[in-house]
Amino acid sequence: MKLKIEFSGGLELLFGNQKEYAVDVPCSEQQLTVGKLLPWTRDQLLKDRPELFMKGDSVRPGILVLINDCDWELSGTLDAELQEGDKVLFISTLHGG
Amino acid sequence: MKLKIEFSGGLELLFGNQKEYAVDVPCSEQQLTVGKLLPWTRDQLLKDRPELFMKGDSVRPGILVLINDCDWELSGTLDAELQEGDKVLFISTLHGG
Amino acid sequence: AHQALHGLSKAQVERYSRQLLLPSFGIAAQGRVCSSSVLIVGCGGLGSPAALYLAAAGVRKLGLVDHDVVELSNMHRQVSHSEQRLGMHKAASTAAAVAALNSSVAVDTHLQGLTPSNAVGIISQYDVVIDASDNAPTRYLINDACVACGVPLVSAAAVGTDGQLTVYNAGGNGPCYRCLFPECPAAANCSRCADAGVLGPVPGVMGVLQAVEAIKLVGGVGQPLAGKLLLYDALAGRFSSIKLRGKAPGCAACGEGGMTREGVAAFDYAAFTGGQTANDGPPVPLAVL
Amino acid sequence: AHQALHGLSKAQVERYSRQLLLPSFGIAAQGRVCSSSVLIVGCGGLGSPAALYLAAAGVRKLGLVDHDVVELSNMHRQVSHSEQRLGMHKAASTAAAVAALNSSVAVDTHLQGLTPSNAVGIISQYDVVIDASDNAPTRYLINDACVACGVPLVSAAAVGTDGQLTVYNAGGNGPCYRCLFPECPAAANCSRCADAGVLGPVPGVMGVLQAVEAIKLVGGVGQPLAGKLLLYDALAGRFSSIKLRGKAPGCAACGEGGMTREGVAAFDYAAFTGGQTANDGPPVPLAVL
Ligand SMILES: [Zn+2]
Ligand SMILES: [Zn+2]
Repeated sequence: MKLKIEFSGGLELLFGNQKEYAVDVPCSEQQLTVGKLLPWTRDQLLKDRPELFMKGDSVRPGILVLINDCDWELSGTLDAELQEGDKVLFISTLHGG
Repeated sequence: MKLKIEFSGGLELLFGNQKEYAVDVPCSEQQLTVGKLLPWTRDQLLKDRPELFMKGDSVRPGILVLINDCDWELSGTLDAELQEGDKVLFISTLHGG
Repeated sequence: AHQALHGLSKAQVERYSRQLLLPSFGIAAQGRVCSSSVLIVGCGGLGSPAALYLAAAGVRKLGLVDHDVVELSNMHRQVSHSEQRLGMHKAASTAAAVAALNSSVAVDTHLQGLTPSNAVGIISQYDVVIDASDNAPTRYLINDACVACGVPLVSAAAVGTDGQLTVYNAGGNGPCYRCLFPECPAAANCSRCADAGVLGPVPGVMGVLQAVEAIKLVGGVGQPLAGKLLLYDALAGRFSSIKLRGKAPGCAACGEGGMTREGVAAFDYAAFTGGQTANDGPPVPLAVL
Repeated sequence: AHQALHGLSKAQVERYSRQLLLPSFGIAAQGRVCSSSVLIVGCGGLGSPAALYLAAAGVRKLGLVDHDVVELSNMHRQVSHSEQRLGMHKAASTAAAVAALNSSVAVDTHLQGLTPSNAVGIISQYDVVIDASDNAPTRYLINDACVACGVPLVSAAAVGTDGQLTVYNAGGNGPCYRCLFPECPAAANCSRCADAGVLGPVPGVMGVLQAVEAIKLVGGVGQPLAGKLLLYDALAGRFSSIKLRGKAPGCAACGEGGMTREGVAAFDYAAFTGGQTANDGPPVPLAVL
């Protein structure tokens, strides 16, 4: 399934300092949940310090997941179903000022 | 044809201080150019000082016309063909600082 | 008689004339701004421009909280300070800048910083709070105290070349900071300016945007930037806006039986954030340069 | 030896340490900023924050152009001035603010304003120009002189609760100001702050964004905001970006046989703009209040 994966708020530093990826994620019968996308993203795209991206089956505290610019809480978090062409954005919350 | 018409940069003051309009513009066989939309917008939506919106067949100097957030110069200005659901944005250039 | 009508003096009418002319703002909103109070927690990269623009706009009272002193490494982004005030307490330095710009603004400085024991007492005196702090414990503390006191919170952050901004607690079903981040990120997941660096004007952009949102709230104009998170990517020159979840029913701050005023004073923010301190750490060694 | 390596002194390393730490900026970009020169035309609502943030970021030379004096009605948005400097020339007042913030920045003030006869001579001395002016004739003049001299131009404007920003002349096929507006708008179509009013921090946001874009240009980092127009709607709390046309082949400034350095000096900007002046008009009578 073709997706856009984006990183922001410093999270891109874990992913080779690249903010946008166009990816094609293997999936069966066009069914793909965010829960399955997370380990794929970690294994395929992450370059550095994997412990800063995932914790257990989900993302680390402090990371927001957005599906087409909407908080994944609005579509079922790990169970959210992705569609061809969706954009998944991972944002690290910032504390600086 | 259903369109979104928006005004910005102070131009909304000529249109009842309303920045966004959802409109249904009469047209024959789903053919509508921006050249035909301009007088319709003036006659149907404009509340004040019509001389500040159009000059001749086009918009006044200082007004940018955007079709789906792209400069109308990229799609033929007055001859640009509109599609159902398009957004047409009129922006007055600002000089203040 | 005129003064009684709109509550503004002749000097105020002249000073704020460009805002009085604005159809969408006008005398009513300016009058509300001139009787409002705003607290700024943090007089650094975000708080500096927020303080200058809120003072210029004419709020009645500005509260300034910080516990640090002005250092040379602050000067590339914290424009309310000056070389002459290096070593001065940051809140006092920003107060001096405010006084020079608009002497009619009352300034209260809180030089000890925000703590669990003073937060509610301070925050309950203000109409709007601006979170311009630089660390996780303070961000949770500000959130909880604003929830407990029912005060709207304009929150922003900036690290590197990225900025983030949202408004909490401004009515509607928008989330609070704890709804979004119920569990504190580990220190390694918290990007701070002292560790990761920051391009000077990036917090500047976000801090002025905080002033805009605070003026909208106290002036009663426009749509507050609530329920959404605004992102600024300075290198790309791009802003985007994302839609946030609603309130979490079980939120420890804004949920049923959530945070009370007493609860804020009793909460152990240091333990919750895994021992992160409210102090900006020492500068990373630059010997490599 | 160290100094020779990167060209920064020990004090500069400390002052700019948070930018040196930034992987996307670092010593190379800071070095370029520290040897760059930026001209700011207009020391008002846009130019005030642009000057503060460019000074803080450490440009080598800042040029400040204005011909007005500081008035009380400026103070709600022009935060580089102070009550003590009311009546002082604006460029001199902003220069004082710059000196207080970063005494290592060289400042050139141009107190006579930008005119067709001095524009090219001034602009050709700078790496980047910031259009922070407030009237149509000056905006055409700055554009033409920047085109003739090949200098990138960071242009912004703010009126009411709206802001606009773009970068001209920064390579690529992006349009110049005359490509977009070959014919001058009538005075009634030109919204200016003195007539229409402006919410104070709105030019503040746009002016800091101009500083960001100028730093990106002189530092050689990021994507300049060229070929696009960024719009800020403060009441809605919304930014949007629109895609602009390319260069107009017949443009009187950047087209074939377009504007030369001599052409700028000879052009009648007053006639072209229908007699609009480069002066901010007197304030609209506020007796109604
Ligand atoms: Zn909550
Ligand atoms: Zn051109």
